Amino acid sequence: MQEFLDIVLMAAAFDQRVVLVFEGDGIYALMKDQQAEVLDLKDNSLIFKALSIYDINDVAVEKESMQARAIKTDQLLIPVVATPRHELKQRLQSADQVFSL
Amino acid sequence: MQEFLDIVLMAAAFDQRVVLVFEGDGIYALMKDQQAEVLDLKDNSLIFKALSIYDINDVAVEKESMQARAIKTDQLLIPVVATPRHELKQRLQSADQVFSL
Amino acid sequence: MKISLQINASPYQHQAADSAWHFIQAAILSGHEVYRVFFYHDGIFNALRDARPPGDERDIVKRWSDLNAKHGVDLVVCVSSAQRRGLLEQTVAKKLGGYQAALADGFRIAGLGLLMEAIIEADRHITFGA
Amino acid sequence: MKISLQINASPYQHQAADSAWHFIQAAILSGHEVYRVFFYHDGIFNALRDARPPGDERDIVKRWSDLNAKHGVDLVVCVSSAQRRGLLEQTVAKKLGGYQAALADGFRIAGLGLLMEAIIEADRHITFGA
Amino acid sequence: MLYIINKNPSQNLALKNCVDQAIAGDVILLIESAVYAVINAAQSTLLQSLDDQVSVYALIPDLQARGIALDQCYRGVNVVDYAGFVGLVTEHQPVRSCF
Amino acid sequence: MLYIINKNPSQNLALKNCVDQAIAGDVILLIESAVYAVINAAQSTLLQSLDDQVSVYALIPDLQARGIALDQCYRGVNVVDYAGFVGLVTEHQPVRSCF
Repeated sequence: MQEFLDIVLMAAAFDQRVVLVFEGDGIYALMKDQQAEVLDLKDNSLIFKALSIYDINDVAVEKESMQARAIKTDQLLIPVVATPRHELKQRLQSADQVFSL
Repeated sequence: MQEFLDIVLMAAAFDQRVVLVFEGDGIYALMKDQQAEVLDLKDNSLIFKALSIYDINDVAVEKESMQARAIKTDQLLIPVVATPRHELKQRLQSADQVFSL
Repeated sequence: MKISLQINASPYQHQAADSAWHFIQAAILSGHEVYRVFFYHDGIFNALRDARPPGDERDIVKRWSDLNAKHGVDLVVCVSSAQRRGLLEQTVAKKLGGYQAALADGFRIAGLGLLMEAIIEADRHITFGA
Repeated sequence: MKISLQINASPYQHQAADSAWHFIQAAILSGHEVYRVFFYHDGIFNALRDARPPGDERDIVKRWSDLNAKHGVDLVVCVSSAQRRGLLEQTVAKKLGGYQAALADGFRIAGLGLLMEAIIEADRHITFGA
Repeated sequence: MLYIINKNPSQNLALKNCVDQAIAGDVILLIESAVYAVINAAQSTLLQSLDDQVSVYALIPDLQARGIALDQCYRGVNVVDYAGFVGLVTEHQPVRSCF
Repeated sequence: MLYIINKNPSQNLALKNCVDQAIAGDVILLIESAVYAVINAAQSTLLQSLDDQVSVYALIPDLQARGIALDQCYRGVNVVDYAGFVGLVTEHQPVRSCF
């Protein structure tokens, strides 16, 4: 995750237009109240909160995945737009490059 | 797979009683006609064929997994006993040590 | 109870090394003996002396070294897994002063026989993997 | 067409390095340009000079070196992935004569910027992973 | 038998295969990303299909690290810390890591 | 979009997630252990659920290395060698590796 986010930040630094999409269980990465410190793991929530500093403001979560998990956007670390699957698919379709984690 | 088989052979060398169980898609590891050489990968079928040299004669495949995949024992590299799931489970249950791959 | 462990995954990319380390801490606190930790497959990459994680992250290799220093836990790196992956080719290891210079403090190199010994001698053998 | 690749997994334990290598052979044969191969995450372990697989197995590291020698394919190892994992701490690397002595022939070390450049410059960027 | 599972059940079928095999007296311990299985809304159907005689445990620090509150857990799930993990290992034989 | 999948569908849900998302014009390429998906008896139900407009390819050398004969493949599946893999990559944009 850490090294994946490094790619995201680097892409922004190279003035690439970056869209972050969270689907399926990927959504859990954005959950509030992650206590990485109990396992002494790296706390990625700080990076997510800092995304806007890097001009990454386009963060989407898949609406169907949110519903299936009964998660509301206010339970997430950062403001996101819940977007239906078919719209997300269209956005991915138009990307030059798709990275998955 | 190669390094997993190293453990199997070493266990036999230490006079441990070794039972090899293939369940689910693990069965595919025993398929005849694997042409590892087309990808220049290590050909494990030679090791399977040599198991009896190492006094490993107890090789079981799960009957239900064979049926679900429509695979017959004569399609496999070595002679095996197709054993029902509940019997295999009992044998695993009585083992001192279970290694999964 | 005597417990031995096997680590099959590289550090950082997988949580295996973290889980095993926390498990060991708890096992020692509960009064159990950790008989051996055997590093196999990509697990051998837990032993690289020169790992330098970013300053704000846990140092997994150092954790293992400390575990050996404080509790005497036997840390064994599989020689065939290591040679295959380039951890310690002898000629280079010699330049650096032998195997021990490629491995972090507290690790030793040995064959699969020591894994078998651990499995046979310990009451439980627990695998952590990718 | 210009194609760049990214390898995210260690050799032998995963097929990623094999698949990527075969893909590259076919791409070159079809007349495409392989712009760069970027080794990231555990993929950096593809670059260890001292890997010694058993004699009857493919030598994955040597394959990469040959690819650079024969076709000039640019092989880049991510410096932050490498430092984190212990591939090339500077003090040790110096003893061995600098970075290039830790890496197999044909590899070079660089930052993520070269990954971005590859993604932007190439027509396609293909990831192979665990 | 004690099964140890570490993979997210929406990405990997290790938990499902284990649920299919488990028999009375078996114990399933969920660690690392496998703890996502306990979230009520998600995979509880998988756990519901289990025999009553098979107990399921989730590792508390892995829940906490992922921001999963204990009250989000499926009611049939027990939770343990690492000391409890060690306890499960000492109480059961054999132990099978389904990694 | 070209999806590249490398994991066995009986152990991993990458293919299923991709099948759920794929739309007309998409292509799914199965490599490495993902080629087990094409065996008729096993996972063909997953592939059957696909839109006719989504094509599925399997990499021939990965089939051969696993001992899967071409006549064991689900009829809806096309096969390619590495040159065909390269062809698919050049013909589609974007490419998504679901690893």
